[in-house]
Amino acid sequence: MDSLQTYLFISAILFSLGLYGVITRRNGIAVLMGIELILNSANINFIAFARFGGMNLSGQVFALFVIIMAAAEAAVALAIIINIFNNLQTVNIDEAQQLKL
Amino acid sequence: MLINYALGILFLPLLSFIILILVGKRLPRQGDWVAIGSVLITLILSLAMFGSMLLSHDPGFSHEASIEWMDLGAFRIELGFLIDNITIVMLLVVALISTMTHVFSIKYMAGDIRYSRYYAYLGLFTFSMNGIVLANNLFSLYIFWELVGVSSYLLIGHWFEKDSAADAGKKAFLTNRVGDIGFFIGVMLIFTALGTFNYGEIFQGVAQGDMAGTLLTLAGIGLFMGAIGKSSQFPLHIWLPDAMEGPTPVSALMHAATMVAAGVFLTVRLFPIFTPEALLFIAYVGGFTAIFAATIAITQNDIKKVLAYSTVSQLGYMILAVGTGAYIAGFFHLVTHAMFKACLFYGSGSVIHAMHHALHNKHDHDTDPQDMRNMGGFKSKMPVTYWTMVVAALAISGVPLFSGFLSKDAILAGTLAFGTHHPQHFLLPIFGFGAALITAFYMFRLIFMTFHNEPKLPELYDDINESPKEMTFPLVLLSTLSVFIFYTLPYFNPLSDHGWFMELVKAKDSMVPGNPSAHEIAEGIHHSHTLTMILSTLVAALGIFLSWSVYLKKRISADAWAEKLTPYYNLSLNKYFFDENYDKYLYQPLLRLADRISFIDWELYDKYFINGFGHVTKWLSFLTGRTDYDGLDQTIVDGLGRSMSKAGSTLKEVQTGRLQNYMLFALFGVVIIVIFQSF
Amino acid sequence: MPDFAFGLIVAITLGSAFMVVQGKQLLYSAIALLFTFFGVAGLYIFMWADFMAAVQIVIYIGGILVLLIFGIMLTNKITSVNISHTSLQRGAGVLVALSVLSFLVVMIGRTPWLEKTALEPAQTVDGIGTLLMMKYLLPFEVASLLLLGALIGAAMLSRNVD
Amino acid sequence: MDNILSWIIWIPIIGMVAIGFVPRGQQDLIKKIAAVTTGIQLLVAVMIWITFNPTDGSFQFMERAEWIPSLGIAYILGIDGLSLPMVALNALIAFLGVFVSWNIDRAVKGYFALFLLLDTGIMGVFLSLDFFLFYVFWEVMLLPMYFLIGMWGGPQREYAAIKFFLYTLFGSVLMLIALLALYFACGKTFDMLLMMERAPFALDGVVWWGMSAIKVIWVLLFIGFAIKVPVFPFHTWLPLAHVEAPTAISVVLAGILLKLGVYGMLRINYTMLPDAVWWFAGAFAVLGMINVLWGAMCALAQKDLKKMVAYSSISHMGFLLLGMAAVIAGGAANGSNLMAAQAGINGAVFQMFNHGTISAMLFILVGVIYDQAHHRDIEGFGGLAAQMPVYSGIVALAFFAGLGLPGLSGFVSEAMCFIGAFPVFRTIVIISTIGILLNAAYFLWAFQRMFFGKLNEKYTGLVDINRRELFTVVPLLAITIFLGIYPRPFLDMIKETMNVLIDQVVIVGGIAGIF
Amino acid sequence: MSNLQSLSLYWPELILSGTILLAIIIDIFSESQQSKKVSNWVTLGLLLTLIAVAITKHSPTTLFMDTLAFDPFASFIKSIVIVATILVIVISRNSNEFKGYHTGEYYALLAVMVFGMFLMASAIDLIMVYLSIEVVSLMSFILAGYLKNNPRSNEASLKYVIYGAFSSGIMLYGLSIIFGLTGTTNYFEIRDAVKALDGSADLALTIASVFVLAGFGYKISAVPFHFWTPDVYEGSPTPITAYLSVAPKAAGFALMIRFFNQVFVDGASLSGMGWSSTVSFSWPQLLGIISVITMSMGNLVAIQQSSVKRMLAYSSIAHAGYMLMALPTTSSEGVFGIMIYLVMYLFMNLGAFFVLIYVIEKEGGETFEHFNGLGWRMPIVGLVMTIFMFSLTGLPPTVGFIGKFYLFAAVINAGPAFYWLAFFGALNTVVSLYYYMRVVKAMYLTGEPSDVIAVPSFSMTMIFLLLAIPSVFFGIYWVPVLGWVKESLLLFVQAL
Repeated sequence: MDSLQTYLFISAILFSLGLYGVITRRNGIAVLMGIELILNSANINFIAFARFGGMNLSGQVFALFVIIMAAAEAAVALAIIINIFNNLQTVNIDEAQQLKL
Repeated sequence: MLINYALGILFLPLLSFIILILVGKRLPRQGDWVAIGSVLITLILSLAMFGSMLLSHDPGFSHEASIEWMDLGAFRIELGFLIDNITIVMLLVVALISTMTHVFSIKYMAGDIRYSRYYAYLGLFTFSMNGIVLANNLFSLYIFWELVGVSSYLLIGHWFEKDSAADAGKKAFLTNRVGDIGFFIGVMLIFTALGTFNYGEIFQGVAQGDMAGTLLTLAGIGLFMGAIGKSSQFPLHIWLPDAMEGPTPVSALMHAATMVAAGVFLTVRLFPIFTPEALLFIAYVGGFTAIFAATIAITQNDIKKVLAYSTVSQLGYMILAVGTGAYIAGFFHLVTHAMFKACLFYGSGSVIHAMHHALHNKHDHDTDPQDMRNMGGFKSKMPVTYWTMVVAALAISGVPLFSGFLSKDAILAGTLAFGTHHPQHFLLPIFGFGAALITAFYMFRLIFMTFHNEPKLPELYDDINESPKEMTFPLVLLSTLSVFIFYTLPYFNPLSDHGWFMELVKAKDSMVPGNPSAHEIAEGIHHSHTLTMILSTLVAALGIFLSWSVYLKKRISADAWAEKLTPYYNLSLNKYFFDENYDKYLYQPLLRLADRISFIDWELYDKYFINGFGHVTKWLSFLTGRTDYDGLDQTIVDGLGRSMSKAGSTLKEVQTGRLQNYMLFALFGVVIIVIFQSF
Repeated sequence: MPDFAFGLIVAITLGSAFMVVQGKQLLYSAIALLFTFFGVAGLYIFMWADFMAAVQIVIYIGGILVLLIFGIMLTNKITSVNISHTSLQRGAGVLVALSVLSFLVVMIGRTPWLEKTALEPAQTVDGIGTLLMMKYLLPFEVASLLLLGALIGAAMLSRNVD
Repeated sequence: MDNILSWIIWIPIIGMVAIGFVPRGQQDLIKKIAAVTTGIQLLVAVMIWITFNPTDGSFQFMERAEWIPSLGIAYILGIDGLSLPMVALNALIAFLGVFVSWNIDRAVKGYFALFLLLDTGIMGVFLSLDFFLFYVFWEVMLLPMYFLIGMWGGPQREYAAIKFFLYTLFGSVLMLIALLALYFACGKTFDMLLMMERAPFALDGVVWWGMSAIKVIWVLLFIGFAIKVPVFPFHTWLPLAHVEAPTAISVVLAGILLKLGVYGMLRINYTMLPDAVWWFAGAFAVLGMINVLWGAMCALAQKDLKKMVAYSSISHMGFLLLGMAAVIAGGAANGSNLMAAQAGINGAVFQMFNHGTISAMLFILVGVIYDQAHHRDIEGFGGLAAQMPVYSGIVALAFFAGLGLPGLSGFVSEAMCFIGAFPVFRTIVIISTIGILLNAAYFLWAFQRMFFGKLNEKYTGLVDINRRELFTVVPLLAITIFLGIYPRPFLDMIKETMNVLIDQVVIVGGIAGIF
Repeated sequence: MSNLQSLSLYWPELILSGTILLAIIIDIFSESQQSKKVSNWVTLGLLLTLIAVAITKHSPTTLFMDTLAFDPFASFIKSIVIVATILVIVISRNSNEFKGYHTGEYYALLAVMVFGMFLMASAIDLIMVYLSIEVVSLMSFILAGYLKNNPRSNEASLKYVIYGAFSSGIMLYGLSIIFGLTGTTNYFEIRDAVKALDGSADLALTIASVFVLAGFGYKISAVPFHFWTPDVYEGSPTPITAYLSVAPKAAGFALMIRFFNQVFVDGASLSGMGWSSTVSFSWPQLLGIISVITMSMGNLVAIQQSSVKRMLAYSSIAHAGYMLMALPTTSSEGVFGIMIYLVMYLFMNLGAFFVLIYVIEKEGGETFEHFNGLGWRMPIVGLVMTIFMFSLTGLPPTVGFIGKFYLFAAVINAGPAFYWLAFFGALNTVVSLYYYMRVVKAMYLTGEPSDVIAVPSFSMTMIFLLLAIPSVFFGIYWVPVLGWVKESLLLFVQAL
């Protein structure tokens, strides 16, 4: 039960769910949520590898940086989404399609 | 010395050409005196050479001189002169007829808008013709060969405002080119095998067996192709009658006496290398042409056309002679024919000139001045023309005491000898004698229709006058030269084909191993000589008699016979529909093919294939762009139905810039790459 | 018991994550995300990463999730009760996600991961701290720069039109 | 007199800069500068011709300067019997081209600046002995050409220009790959002299994907050059470009640009990959035959005079390919027929020059009538011979030169090509001779339709060729006639070089092995 | 080197950080909206940094406990980044797209981005890799959306941020797999560990490297991770578009070069010794295929654009494809080729974009129609644009040709197995001619000579000439560039 593979499977499922969310959700914020899932899955990986690789704390540090970065990214992304809402009155990504061929 | 003469003979006419083409119009009398002067000097030089030939009396005389024209180390081309008795005789003929033409043209062409250019072209022609005669190798021969074609083109098209003249010039040039291709291939074959263009070296090479068998036969036939074209042999005979669109003196000079004889001259020159097979081919082509053209000449009504077909027929004779081995006889006929045929043409020119004049006075522009059916009874009005033409007609018919008899007799003897020697080729003598019969018939048909009987157009008759001295002088001179005596000297025997000509111009042995030697051929001819004389005289008499009874005495109705033999008559009248068939089966398909190829090239190949790359690129580009923006979403993901309904809506809607499609594709990309890399 | 707790946490994590991507209403998705984050933090604890679990809760739940909910609120009228949102290209999404998942599953099973046994440390904070101050000093500083830049940028973007 | 080759290349650039400083509105001055520049260039070319030592088959007037030493790129110039006639031809055509362009009135400055740049590019290609330099010059030509066609051309000029550009760029990028492959094979040098020594052996036996490396490189280079020649099936840019280009540019295109392809093949393919010559000669001959016949047939069908002349160029280039194929006659396998090899290869080079003068002349003449009548439809004329006697006389001569009339230079070279190729490619040559007939057919037919017959009422106002136009045609005409009568001065200049070339192919190629 | 020792070689970055901080402070206290002061200061700071980069010499080593490499290659990339940034700052000051916006932060953020790219150029630790990419990405997102009142700019940044986060998420997952396989974040240790792996780890390695490639590929916009590029390029402020097409791309290539040459190869390759892969899956082939698809896609789609800006966006994708061509050769020649190309590309691509900026300003649009007859109306602009277009096509005698020449040379030199790459590269060059010539065609072939001639302002003229003259000069005599690149072709690699 408590083996590396278990955690990796969990993370893999989380990753796939994240991918699915990113691809299918219309709402920009929901897409961001999908991205958070992806980042979390990666973090689970790092920490699992750290735990089963002989308590290698580098993995945890990596995860720490990821979380910091995720916060910064979320802030920027939300700022942008709010900006676009101000201009277009929507946050649905597929409606932002002025830029095209 | 001779070389200097030859240089003069060659280049004086060229000089005249250059002067006239550049400044001709500004000279007094448009510079005709330049041309006439140059050609007169040429004549004098030729006569001088001829004199020296007679005096030295050496049948084997031969003198060569050449310059290095091109020297690339191994590959070299020399241009040079070969002066032997054949050359000298031929030079004299060319110079003589050329001079006569120049003189005749003074009045005939008077008032022409391109008078000086006409003389210029005559100079060019004389130059090229002399070049052919003087050449000592195939390469320089070929050069002049083509130049002759050009001058012919220019002179036939002299009155280029007439479409028919322009057409005829082009036709002459192109038809000749067909032959020339064969000639060129022959030259290449020989050069490849023997590495030289020089006659002597070629003969030597053939004698040594460096080139033999089929290759040599093919080379011979190839070279003979040139003669077929130039000498207007079947099946390339079609250009010569059309060439009559040119001024009549030109017809006399080029299309009767000299240029068309160049083909014969070539075969005479190259006789030693022809294999038996090639010779047989030559003989049949010549023989068939002789009789074939004669049958056309019977029905023609245009005075010049009759003469033209007669020329084709006579050239066939000469070729036939070469083919049967009696090539010196052929050359002899070339010389005699030059005189009387030129005379006939001048005569016809004189008649046409008179007709033209008369029509001009009557302001009649519709009547054809060359149609014999509009003539008749000119005998009293134009006595000089009449009598000279009669002499020439007798000569061409092969009546004894005239030059034609001598040469024709020699040819027919050769043919007969050949026929007896090779019974399977019995057709050759039949061709020869048959043609002789028909020749006599149509020549006198011409004489009778033109000069005898009642005038067909009486209203013109009063205006018909004898031509001026400048025109009658050549007639008289040439008809005089059609008498036997000039060829049999120093003997006075009218039946002898000996004389200076046969003494000095001796046949060479063939260089092809296995061919009969000149002596053997001469023997054969000698044996059949007597029989030939009798036969040919009879045949000529019969022809003249028939003609006399049909056209003068009207005992036999020409129309009735024509009625009876309508299909044949029509065939003959329409020249066996050669032009039509060539047009239908050769030219038109060629033009269509050209159109088709051009279409393929431009409208298909370029448009679809080459530009196709562009289109494919653009299409790919469009497709890539599509997938880049909406691609899978519209086509795979949402299914066809939706994309169909979407296609109806605006383009803008179709081409979304959806971010999530992008990510989807990126992921697809990842998946594909992983699959690609791992499995 | 630990097995049961572990199973529960896994179930919560994955179930809520499924809700996040599948939920019809945006706010529910956000709330499901909360559970996911909590679940992940629980997993961290199972993996002896106490410090990271704390960070997860503080930053993710305290920071990012709040940001997201603010975002949802700012971009929708408060009155609209169910802020529904639809999905697109689901078929393709499932296809891709499943194929990626299958690769990963095959990979996880097949790969000889680097495994070393270790004792559970009393705490990880001092180890992490040492690493941050020694080996990862520069990344640590860079992270601060990153945050500074993001701060300025986000502020610039969300500032009222100037 | 040092650096004479550099001078001849860069003189036009000096002119170009000078033109750049001419104030606006002084069009005559611009034209005069261009004329003087190209005139000086012509004088230099004449000087080179005179001082060239014809008994030496190797490169002369060599110049060498470091450029990018680390890459083995140097500025090397040299001239031999192969490039000498091309240099002279280019100088002449450029000089005449300026006068042909005299009535350009739109953006004169740009036109002449580009024209001089083009001149430099072409000159550079002929003189560079560094492959990199060669390539740079090769490409530099494209740019001015694009503009000259695209800005001063006919109605479809944009299409024609881009098509020309795309086509030739396609060829040159393939060439670039081949160039690099040769560069590495020859020990990282672009020095052509070294490459000629090393390449035949360096690549011997190298196999890439089951194909001989030599063949691959050969084909890449061949395509690059074939497009310029143009060899069927890479020819379709040519009619369009010729038709749309302004007269002077057509003249340059036909006169020189087409020669670049042949020059490249002889200079590079033949010397660096001599053993592939053996492999490819048959294809050369076949392509030559197709070129001859296809070009002639297409020309026969054309209604546009310029297009007809353009297709005739394709046909004439076919003769040349036959001559080039003849070189293998010199090998032992083909009977060591050095005669044929010499005839073919000298004939090919001679044909290059002759076609240069003749087609240039033809295009100038087309331009003369177009300037007055504003169309080029062959059927639309008629009877001009009476109206414009001098012009029609000159056209007649030019056409005769085009159809290979003896006494004019085209004949000599065509005959040499045929004679050379005949021993090896008998059937092909025999079929190709039909081209002689077809060439005559379309030229004479066109001549008849334009100049013979009744004068078209519309054209009673046409005046005969003027002095300026005469000035542009007469030198070419004189050369055509002179070399037709006495080709030796020309052939003596090139023959030693050609012998070296034949040796390279026959001996080096023979050693390196026949496929 | 230890952290403290490292500082002695790290002062260019220190100057840069100082610049950033001061810029922010100056911005806070400055009154004027256009913030000339900030841009002046940032420019000055960057110049100082450039000087510092140039004079900081040391034999190749690692800094900060093996998280960064210090070597001439990194300095080279840094210099390119700085030059590009300075040029973009100058053009941004001349651009009227920012009218109405406070641009103080703009320059500060640019400086932060430069810092990120510095890290990218020298990162040899996975954490550093991730962070540096994120720094650059985050700044790019913000800058792309800088025109916050402009929906197109908003949209560009939205797409950019989501696509960027998505890509980096995938990359992160890939990095975690690598970490799991090797238990370390350091390149050299990873390389050693990977070498020790047996075949059963291949799938993991493949997936990891493909995932990582998603992040790298996104940075250099290689297919299939390029999708954001055209939209973002089109929507962003044009100076930023120009910037994005040059500087992050250079940094991205640096990152890739280091990663692939250090992690998957034994390290001997860059000393010209030939290489042997430490992994069994054929990543050179993969990169080759990606390169061909990238250049073809970029060129093909560029053909049908009606907007020059978008066309240039696609063309920049194609150029990434060309550069990518030399990566799989894993030779010093390949890296050399990429480096040369980066220098050349800097001139020609920035030049083209700058002309575009000028045209947008003067003609009010960015489509081909706006270029109609430009060559007649504005001869100087037309001339330089022509040079840039020819150069981008790769025709001599321009820098574009030299760049391509070295790339092709590297590919050909790598042996017959790579010839197909050169072949496709060559074909693509031909295709690209078509659309680059469209600009030239619009400028000269469409339209008539005009009497009114417009001359750009002195500063614009200088900028144009600054880019155009090297574009030609280095096309004829590129020894200076060659020397510089040659000196810089020294990566810190740890050979096995």
